[in-house]
Amino acid sequence: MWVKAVEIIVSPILAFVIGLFFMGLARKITARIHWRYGPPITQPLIDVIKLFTQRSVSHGLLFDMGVILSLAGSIALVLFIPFGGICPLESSGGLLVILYLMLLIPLGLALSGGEGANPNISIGISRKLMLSLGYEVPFLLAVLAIMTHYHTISAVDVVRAQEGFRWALFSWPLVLPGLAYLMILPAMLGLRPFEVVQAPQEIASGPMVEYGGKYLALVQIEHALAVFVTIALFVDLFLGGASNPFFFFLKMCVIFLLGMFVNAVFPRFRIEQAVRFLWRWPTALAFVGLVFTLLAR
Amino acid sequence: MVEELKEELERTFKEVSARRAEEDRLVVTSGREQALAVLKFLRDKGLDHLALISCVDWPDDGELELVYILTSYLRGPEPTGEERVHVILKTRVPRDEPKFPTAVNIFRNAEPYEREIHEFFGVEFEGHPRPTHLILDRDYEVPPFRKDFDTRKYVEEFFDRVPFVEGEG
Amino acid sequence: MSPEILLSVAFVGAALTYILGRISSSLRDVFSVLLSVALVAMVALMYGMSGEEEFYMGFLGLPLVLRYGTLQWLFAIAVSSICALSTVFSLSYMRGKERLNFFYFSMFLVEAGMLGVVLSGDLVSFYIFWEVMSWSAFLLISYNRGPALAAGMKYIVMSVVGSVAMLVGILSLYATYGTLGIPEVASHMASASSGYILFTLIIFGIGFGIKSAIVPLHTWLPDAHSEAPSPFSAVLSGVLIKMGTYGFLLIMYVMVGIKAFLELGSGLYSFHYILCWLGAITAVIPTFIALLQNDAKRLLAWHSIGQIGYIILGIALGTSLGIAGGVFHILNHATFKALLFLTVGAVEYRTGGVRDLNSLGGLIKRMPLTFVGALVGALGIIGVPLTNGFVSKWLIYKTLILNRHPFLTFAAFIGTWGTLLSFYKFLHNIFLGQLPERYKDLEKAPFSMQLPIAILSLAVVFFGILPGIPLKVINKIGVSLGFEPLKVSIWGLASETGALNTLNIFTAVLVAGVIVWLIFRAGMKPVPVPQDNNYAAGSYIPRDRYIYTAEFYSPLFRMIRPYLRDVVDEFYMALSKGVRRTSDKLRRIYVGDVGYYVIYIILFLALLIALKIWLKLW
Amino acid sequence: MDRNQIAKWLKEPGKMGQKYSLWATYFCTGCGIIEVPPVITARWDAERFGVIPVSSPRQANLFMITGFVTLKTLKAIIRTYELMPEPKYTVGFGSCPINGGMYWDSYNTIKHLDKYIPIDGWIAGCMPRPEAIFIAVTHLWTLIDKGMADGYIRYRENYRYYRRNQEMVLGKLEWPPLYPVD
Repeated sequence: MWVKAVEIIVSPILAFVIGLFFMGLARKITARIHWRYGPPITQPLIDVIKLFTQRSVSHGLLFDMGVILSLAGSIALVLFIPFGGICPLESSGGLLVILYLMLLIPLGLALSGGEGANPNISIGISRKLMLSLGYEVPFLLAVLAIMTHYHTISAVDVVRAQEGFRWALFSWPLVLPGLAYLMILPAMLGLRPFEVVQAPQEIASGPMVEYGGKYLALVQIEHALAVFVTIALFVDLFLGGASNPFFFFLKMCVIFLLGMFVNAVFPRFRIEQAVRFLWRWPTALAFVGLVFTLLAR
Repeated sequence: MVEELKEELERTFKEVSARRAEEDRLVVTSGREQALAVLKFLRDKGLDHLALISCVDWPDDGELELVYILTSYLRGPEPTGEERVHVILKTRVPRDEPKFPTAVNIFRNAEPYEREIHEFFGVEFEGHPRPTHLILDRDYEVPPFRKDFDTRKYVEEFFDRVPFVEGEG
Repeated sequence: MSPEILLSVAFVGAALTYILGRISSSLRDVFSVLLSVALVAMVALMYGMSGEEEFYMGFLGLPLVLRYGTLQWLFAIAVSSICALSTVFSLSYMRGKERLNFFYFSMFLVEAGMLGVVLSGDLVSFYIFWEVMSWSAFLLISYNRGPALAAGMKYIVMSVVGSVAMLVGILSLYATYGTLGIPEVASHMASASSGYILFTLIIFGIGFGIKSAIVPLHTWLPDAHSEAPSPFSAVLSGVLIKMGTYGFLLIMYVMVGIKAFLELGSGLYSFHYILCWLGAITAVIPTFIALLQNDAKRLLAWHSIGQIGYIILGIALGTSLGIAGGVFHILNHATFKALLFLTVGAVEYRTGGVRDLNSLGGLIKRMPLTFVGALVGALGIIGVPLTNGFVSKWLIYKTLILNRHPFLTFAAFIGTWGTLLSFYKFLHNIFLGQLPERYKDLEKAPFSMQLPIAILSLAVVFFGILPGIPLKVINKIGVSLGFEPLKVSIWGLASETGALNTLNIFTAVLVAGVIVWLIFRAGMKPVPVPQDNNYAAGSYIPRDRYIYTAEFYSPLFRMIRPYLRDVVDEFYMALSKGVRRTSDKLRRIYVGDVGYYVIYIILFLALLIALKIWLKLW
Repeated sequence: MDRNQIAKWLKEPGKMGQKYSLWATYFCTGCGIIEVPPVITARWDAERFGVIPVSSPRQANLFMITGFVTLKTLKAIIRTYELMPEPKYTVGFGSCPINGGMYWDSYNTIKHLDKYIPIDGWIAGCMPRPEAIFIAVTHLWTLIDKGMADGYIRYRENYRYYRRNQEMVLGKLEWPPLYPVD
């Protein structure tokens, strides 16, 4: 029982640290690609500390509760994801709860943004929900392909079934959903080709326009956790999540760098182009993958 | 071709004097009453582009000079039509009560120029659809671009009387 | 507390409200509230009892029987509580309007009809109460004249087609088996041929399909719900369309029996698999059509069809988890859909009938409790953890995955995401955003409206956190329908294949929320700021400049609008136009001269004789 | 990260956080903005000092007023300054905000900007080069360290006088005062 309690406390903190490290790495790599020296790796941590010392503005109770709800949702989400050897709450429902809690996070931010009553926020939120509808279609097909292939809904069973280098990404029917998931990873992380939601030039950083000091800090933490969750889920489902956390972290770095290189050099899609792309190639791949897994049963 | 235009102008209008400044530039000075008639005449001759209306302040003659710069979009005036001609029409308006009929019904695009001149030189254009401010956001008792507007005095009156905050605190 | 007394109280009560209404309106209001609460109490007292009761012999020798058990009890409690809450709601909602006696009379008539349908033990009384329910619903749908008459006409035409189909089914059963009691028919059906079972299923399926608005038969619902007065549309979409699902349960599992139902047809073409696909399509297409709506009530109406898709998906699967999920979703949908319609009614009451999503906004500042109700309703219908919608949708998803139907799960999930998008638009355009100038001094909804909204929101959250209570009842229903029971704990399902334990999820989200709240309080105290102190690129937003968002998902509309034309509706409209034209031509043969009619008769007789001789038909 | 750096971090993380992550509002007030793009892109890269441009004043704590300030821009500057959250610092670029610069006798430009909003640091020059901007940033660090960058506190204390000066020049402002003016 004690091990479980320690795991429950440690894994969100670990997720937060890894998420911030990835964001710092992202800014450093983008800078280096742009021929710039770039900020120190710990810059996101400095930003969060600074944001906590700023006195921000609040537009009402829902404005605060929405941000708290979305961060609570992402912390709870981290508890359900198997990370290396430890998975704090894997006993209750596995992948279905993950898919459902992923529903909670954009809803929380959208509700709190709505109270901010700013035109940029409304445009940003409608783009965010449309983009998430866009990448949910291939994402669900990919996760369903995994579920039907391993005939389970618990992520730990999926990881256990991929022991000893029989990774899902390289076994035949699951290559296509794996590729589809890789193609929608930038959209889920909000990286450059799909950075339509917080487009600083067009809609003054979308839903984050009215967030000041600690609201922005909470949203940065939530973004860090979301980065961790999305990549950890991919590694768990398709790369057979390692037995100890260090190998797991290495696999996550590889995937994140992939997304980062695309992010540094790609211009930004319009929202229609983004959703049309998401509903064309990744969905086709995931759909064909699902059909094959059904036939191969 | 500038020559024919020059003779034709002097023939049709009596108080008009045209001078050929450079190879393709014609400077026309006309009296206040006929100015718009000359403008219309030049427009019908093919000079369909009113590039600019500007204003020059002659305090010692006690007059404001309105300068209309005309050219043509595609080609020179008929019948030859090969090279492009610039015509600069000048009229004089008295400084103390500067009134002048508007050119908007001849050239639609004259409207902003006239608003600007009204704002900076105080010339009243009768019949102007929207004589509001174009660039400035307040009124000055002496229009700013006039020579007798003493900027130094205005700055002292307006800006320097605002006290520094450190002194108060 | 036998059902006979219950039904008689309901019907007599309906008549009494009309008579009392004649005397004095306040007396009628008090009486109607008392009556509805009494009905709820009487139904509640019937918990656990089951049995049969004949109450009338003389109907051409067939006994009219009332049967009640846990399945009937669950539906009865849902019907009576929703009707009670909407009666309380309509006290202040209908104050200014005319013909109130008629409104309350038909409201109680619908409730009595529904109770009758649920409690009836044989098909004849079932049919009688079904007609009473349909017709009184028609009266209420076309209550406020104008476009409501057309909507009512469309509703009644389709429900009459459904009832006729049901009548044909009942007569065919009577012809083959001679008796119409449900248990007797069930025993006979066990030995019936699969063709005959398929025929009865389809015939009754049409009748119940129209009432519960499954995709091809759904076109009456959007007009009926948006034109009906709000308290009645809460009842209409909360419980009235559930009578269709009750009918499906009755037909599929009580009369035909599970084994026969699942074996009908083979493999991919089995009847229940097609019904599942129908449910999946009903769950997805209307949800995305709802995304395009600009009228709040039409958006909710399209979502009622979507949620019925989930229920059918749950029921038609034929597994114990599926039944539990489907029936639990019936109860949940009744609660949060009624809650949503009541909140729209409250907004409509305060803003003088404005339902257009493009011209409202910022009402959270003026009507906070109504916003809380709408928020809880929206979270419930999306199925966010900690609400009852989550538990029932969870059960449906688990059965779909464990029985290897990935594409059905995909359709269900996309339906959930569509619901999320359209309900955020619903909440954003009515409650969030800037408050327009004309609603600056809008007061709160009156107490008689806030009470039902508060009760329903509590129900949504309470059943979400403690789903064990309703799941115990549903377990009994599953057993009575012949499914094996589920291991249910107070916190959720403790079954072996990946248990859902709302305790874990609930504590995880709650503890994380408290920690985040503490971190939030640790930071500097934020400065509360009015709405117009907002970033607008260096200028100041004057009160009336930016007010509402129109066409909330316009890029998405441009992409999916051509695919979402309601082709079924156009087909029906073309059909009705064709019928009107042909009947126009037929009218010409009646020229009004008796001579012609005699000739017609003679010709017809000649035709009959010719058929007899040449073709020897009979 | 030498030892006293870590000690400073532990002693007052707030001040250190403010120093090493100055987020600048992306608001071009005058001719000086032509200097900012090279500062934030490849050639000079302000991001190594933690200075990044953010799109909304709510997220920013550094406000660079680049170049001359006309009457109309002053209204937007005051509005943006009041939207920024509390510990905020302003830096005046070039000679025009200091004392009007070459527009010293113009009827339309503001002469002494610090009569209207508090300024923590000035950079001399008629459009200072990127190196000057980085020197200013490091100076701002020392000011923050010593607690002398207290523009926002001065603005809060004598808000009455700032508001009066603004309304003397701009006439009646249509948004309510930021702090209660008795």
